[in-house]
Amino acid sequence: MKKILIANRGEIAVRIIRACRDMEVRSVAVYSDCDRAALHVRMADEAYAVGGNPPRESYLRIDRIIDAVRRSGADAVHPGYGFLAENEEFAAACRDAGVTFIGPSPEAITLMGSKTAARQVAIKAGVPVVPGTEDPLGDEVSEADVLAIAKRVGYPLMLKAVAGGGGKGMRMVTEPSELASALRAARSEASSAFGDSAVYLERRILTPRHIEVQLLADHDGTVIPFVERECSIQRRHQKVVEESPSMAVSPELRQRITSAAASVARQAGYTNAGTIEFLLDADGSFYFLEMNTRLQVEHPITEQVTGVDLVQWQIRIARGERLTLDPAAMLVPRCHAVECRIYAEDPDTGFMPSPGPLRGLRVPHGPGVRDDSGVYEGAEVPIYYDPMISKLITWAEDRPGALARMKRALAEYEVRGIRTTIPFFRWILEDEDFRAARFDTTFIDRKLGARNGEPLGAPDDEHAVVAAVAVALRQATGSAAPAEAARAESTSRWQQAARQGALR
Amino acid sequence: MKKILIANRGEIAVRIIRACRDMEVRSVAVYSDCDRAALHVRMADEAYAVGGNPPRESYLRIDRIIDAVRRSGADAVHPGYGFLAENEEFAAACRDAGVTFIGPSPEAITLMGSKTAARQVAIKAGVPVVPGTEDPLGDEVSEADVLAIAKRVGYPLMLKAVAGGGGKGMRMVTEPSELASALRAARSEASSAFGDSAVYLERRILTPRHIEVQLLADHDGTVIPFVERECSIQRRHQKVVEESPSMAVSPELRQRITSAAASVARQAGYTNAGTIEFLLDADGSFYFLEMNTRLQVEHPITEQVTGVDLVQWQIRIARGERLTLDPAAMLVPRCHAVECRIYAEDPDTGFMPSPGPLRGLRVPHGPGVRDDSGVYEGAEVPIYYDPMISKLITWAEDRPGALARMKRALAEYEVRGIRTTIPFFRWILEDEDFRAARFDTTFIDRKLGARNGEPLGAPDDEHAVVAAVAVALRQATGSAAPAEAARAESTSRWQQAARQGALR
Amino acid sequence: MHFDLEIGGRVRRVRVERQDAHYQVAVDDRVFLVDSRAVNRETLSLLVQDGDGSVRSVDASVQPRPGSSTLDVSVSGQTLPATLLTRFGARPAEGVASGSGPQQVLAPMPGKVVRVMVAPGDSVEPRQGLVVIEAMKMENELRAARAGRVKTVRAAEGQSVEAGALLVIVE
Amino acid sequence: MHFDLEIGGRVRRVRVERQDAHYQVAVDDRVFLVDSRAVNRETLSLLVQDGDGSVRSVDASVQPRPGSSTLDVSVSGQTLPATLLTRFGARPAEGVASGSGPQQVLAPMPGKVVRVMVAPGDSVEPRQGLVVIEAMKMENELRAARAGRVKTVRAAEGQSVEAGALLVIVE
Repeated sequence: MKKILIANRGEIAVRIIRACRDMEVRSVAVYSDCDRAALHVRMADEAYAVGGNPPRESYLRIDRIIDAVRRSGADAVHPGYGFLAENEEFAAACRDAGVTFIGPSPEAITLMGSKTAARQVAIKAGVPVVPGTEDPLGDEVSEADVLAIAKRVGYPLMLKAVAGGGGKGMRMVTEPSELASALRAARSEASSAFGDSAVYLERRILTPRHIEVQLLADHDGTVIPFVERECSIQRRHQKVVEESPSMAVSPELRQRITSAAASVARQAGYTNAGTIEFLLDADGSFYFLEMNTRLQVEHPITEQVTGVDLVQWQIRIARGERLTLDPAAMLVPRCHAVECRIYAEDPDTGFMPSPGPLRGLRVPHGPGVRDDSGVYEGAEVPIYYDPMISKLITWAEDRPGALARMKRALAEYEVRGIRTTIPFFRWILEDEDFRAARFDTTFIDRKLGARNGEPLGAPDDEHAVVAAVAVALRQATGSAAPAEAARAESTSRWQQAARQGALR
Repeated sequence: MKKILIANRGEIAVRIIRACRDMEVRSVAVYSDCDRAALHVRMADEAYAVGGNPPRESYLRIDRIIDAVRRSGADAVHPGYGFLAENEEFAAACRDAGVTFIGPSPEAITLMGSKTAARQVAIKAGVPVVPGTEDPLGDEVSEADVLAIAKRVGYPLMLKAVAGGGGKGMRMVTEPSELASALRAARSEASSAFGDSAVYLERRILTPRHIEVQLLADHDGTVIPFVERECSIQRRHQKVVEESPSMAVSPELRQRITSAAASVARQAGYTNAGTIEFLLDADGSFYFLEMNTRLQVEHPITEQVTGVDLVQWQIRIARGERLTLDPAAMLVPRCHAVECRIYAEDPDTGFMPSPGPLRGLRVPHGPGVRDDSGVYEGAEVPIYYDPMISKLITWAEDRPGALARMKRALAEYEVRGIRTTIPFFRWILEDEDFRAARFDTTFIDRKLGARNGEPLGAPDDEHAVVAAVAVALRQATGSAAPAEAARAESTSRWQQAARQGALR
Repeated sequence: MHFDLEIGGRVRRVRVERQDAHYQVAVDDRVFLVDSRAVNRETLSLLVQDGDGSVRSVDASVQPRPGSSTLDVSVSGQTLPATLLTRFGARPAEGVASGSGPQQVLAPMPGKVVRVMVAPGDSVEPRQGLVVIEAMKMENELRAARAGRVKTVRAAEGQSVEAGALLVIVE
Repeated sequence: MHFDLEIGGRVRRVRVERQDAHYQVAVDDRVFLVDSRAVNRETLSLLVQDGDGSVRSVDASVQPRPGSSTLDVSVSGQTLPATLLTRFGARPAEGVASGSGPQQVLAPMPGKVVRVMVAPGDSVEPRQGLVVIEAMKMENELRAARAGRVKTVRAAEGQSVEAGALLVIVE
């Protein structure tokens, strides 16, 4: 494997390019029009345009990406996550083009990509699943029929996209009257995100934790699961903070849940990297939720607690190497790691996206800090894609140490020109329940709800006095420097509109 | 311990401020005139001016630093390395002012700070020392007397500052005719660096490796040594690349050399963090060289291979905590780590210092990379202090992985406005002997000598063609942007002079 | 120079005077001696000496919100809004009135209208959904700020809209 | 536009022409199609398409050395010098002649003279030490580039010197 094309953009493309460099393999980027000067394009050895800004015109265009594979002479393709990562046609197209798809087989993607088929695999592997429907509910199934099925599953329930992931096409429904609009929204989002509007129903476990198990599987049948990840801190079903290990998982439970994960992977004939997601109920029982047949956004925390480079192992497995890791060591965390997903969103206006030019950027450094970013100072955050600009990971000997370090790293993080979710993470880190690891998947939405739109990070009086001093200095010195022009040019109209608009 | 004053500047001050933040302790910076806007001042919670630019007027002024301690209400002082870190008067002044000095006792500093007394301690601890003089040779000892003593020690020999460290005041002497000028230079450098011109002589071990052992010692008599560091890659006796573990140290040798280090520390009644340096001869025997009674520049590689935060432990020990680390685990490397010390020096003009404004800075990130830097984009690298601007640390499962990652990280590192030693490290990383870990302390000077001043990183033809394309684009587009003004303002006169001067 | 500043929930009287290389700043009855350096185009490094001689170090940037008299003041990474008041303590007029009058619902970002949930003449409750716009792969529901009646609907499903485009007017 | 460029040990003929949003660049007989974007004040992101259709991505910056016709060209982090030649292939005059004439030894940085090792009238060998300057805590020895005789010594031990200060002239 001499040259790898990365069929993705943003931080994950950069992450994979770094893995290529770290293995002295050449890297090839693809890009849409607005991504011409994106970081992944600048960092790759080669780069090819694949079309217009909407994903359907570029990053989802299998034909154009295969064309870039041919032009570059790449002998392998890494799909990252999102876009074509869980698309079996793409994996098959790579196979047909004679290049290695760095991921599972198209068959495994098809099998586990259908959330309903995946449930069957788990049941066969002897792993408990959340009660729900076993068959997909496509557009042909009427609202009335779904209502009838929902009655059997019982309320509250979850509506989920069969092809789903990342919280898209997912809705909670607490009573029958909400079902119709939730069904429409979920189908519409699922269709636009995955090109498949089918959904299924699952009983809602009331206050579960979201626990997931990363695993690697080689072509000789070795499956190695890793220390679990705790992903209960979600906003509208999207993970925003992850950590490893989970404070809710004892070594004994770790044994059981990682064994269950490995059984599901073996049952599926799975190869390469994948993640099994579980719901952990308050009583300690756990249920198979779904499998992600790809690299996960939050993979770095596992890398930090085990010392393993998962992306390099994906590549090594894809080129036929056998897993030589010590399975026992992969279940013993070396440290505690936390990740915050930094989004270009304004937490003070209901997390509205905040695209635009990144006028200034200073990134934290030093011991126990890793920043996996897809941007640079001067880059433009486009409106067409996921608004995550960076993943900030910290680790330390224990959880309080890792959290203190995250607080420090967030204080060092400076982003000018766009709004980010950094103040939101500062607020979470001060929360007593969070610090005590007392939470479930409803935690953030409940806590945010309780704020009633109050701005985050309200300052104490001392802070306000110092801020007043800063204003005095600005008035006296006429701003920091010749910044007027820069400011005028880069504060985009929409930000202005957002702050004056009806959302406030 | 609620507030710590850091009696230092640059990257190590920033490193210690980060440790304070990570422990939720307030930090206090001190600064000389030209350091007013330095990174350590910006990052600290409080900052106090301590005088003029030359160290003797600021960072070496015990009275002013103690005054800043009083004004800030700090209850502890961290000295970093260099400046007052191994000055027993300063440690005593802190004690007298009623604040904790984060380091060993003044008595231990005095004892181990005298290189000749330290040799006696090692001998008492049963640890072999390099044959040499046991008494300091101050200014009162004439050149003729030193010549006579040198004859007894035997040539080649090393002239070293009694108060020394960091390669300053150190000269190799291969024959009697060189002794006089080497003695003058060493005494002059020692006097200006340490305020003490006394030197001593040591037999020169011909092709030794420099191996050192980090240790922590608490106030209850527990001494814990860590996996060794390999520091043989030195230019003019200054470490430039360090790694851990050493490829020349077997687990059996590690046992012996770390036990020897712990014995020396116990014999000295040592507390807090310290490092014992050894010469490892080609035949596998090792000799005590000296002890550094402070935090070491290269401490981060030990942090990476053991997962321990040494600076936090310095603080914990100073506030009376007991060492709770597992000693056995500290001798088992979890990964392989490498550090490159990035200097503001131009390797193509004989490593002339290259101070000035840092017009542009892009720092590497991602898995397995840590950058401990003391600068930021827009900062000025002053002429008055050590020219190290950053320490770049990479780690991976094994040495080839760590080196590949270092190569990648150096490629990501972008510094505009001043020259740095980054091209020099690129060149070392390509060296076959270096990659095979076949080296001793003479390696770099021999390799550089063999180049005969040839510029580093001479490009292949393909590289030159692409560079020609870049020039074409610049000519066609009229530079990248409105950069003319910025360039004119920030290219300092001395750079111009350096490049046109007699040195080329 | 002196002015009134609304910040942190209170109006404060601020006075600033140059003193050699420093500035003396009074906030109500507290007086500080400040040393300020620009470290980049937008950021000042401030050393703020208090009455007791202690000196705080903070990085600060002050950004006016376009079309408004509000300043976003960022101190040590935390941002808070401040409003400069006129000499007579009055608040200057804002670009958009927030408490009464018709609500103009504008597109907060460029995107695609995926759903229009109201028609002219509908009466709406506070926080009732009006239009859903998709941008950055997320659907964002724009809601009514107050109760009222829909006067105009300019948005159409499937339409691409620019930032600031008028979507709905609620009276 | 075309010019001759000395780079990587050879003189190359370079021709550049705009083609819509791209540039066609010929270096001797190799032709590239280049897409260029400025990513900051000094850096261009270049996508360089080769004859075979493959497209390399490089970051490039080109900095003129002050007082000289040399350009420092940095491509993917590696810097190499280039010299623009005139239309007739001649090298423009350099600010300082390097091969002959008197050597003016200048202070390469601000610092303190700690040793002066020659006196007027001394004859010196190539690379013989002349003056030692201390800066950034290191002693830096300035040496003769060629053999010659010391004409003037302006440096005095203990003296502080500015960058560019004349220290010694060797004829």
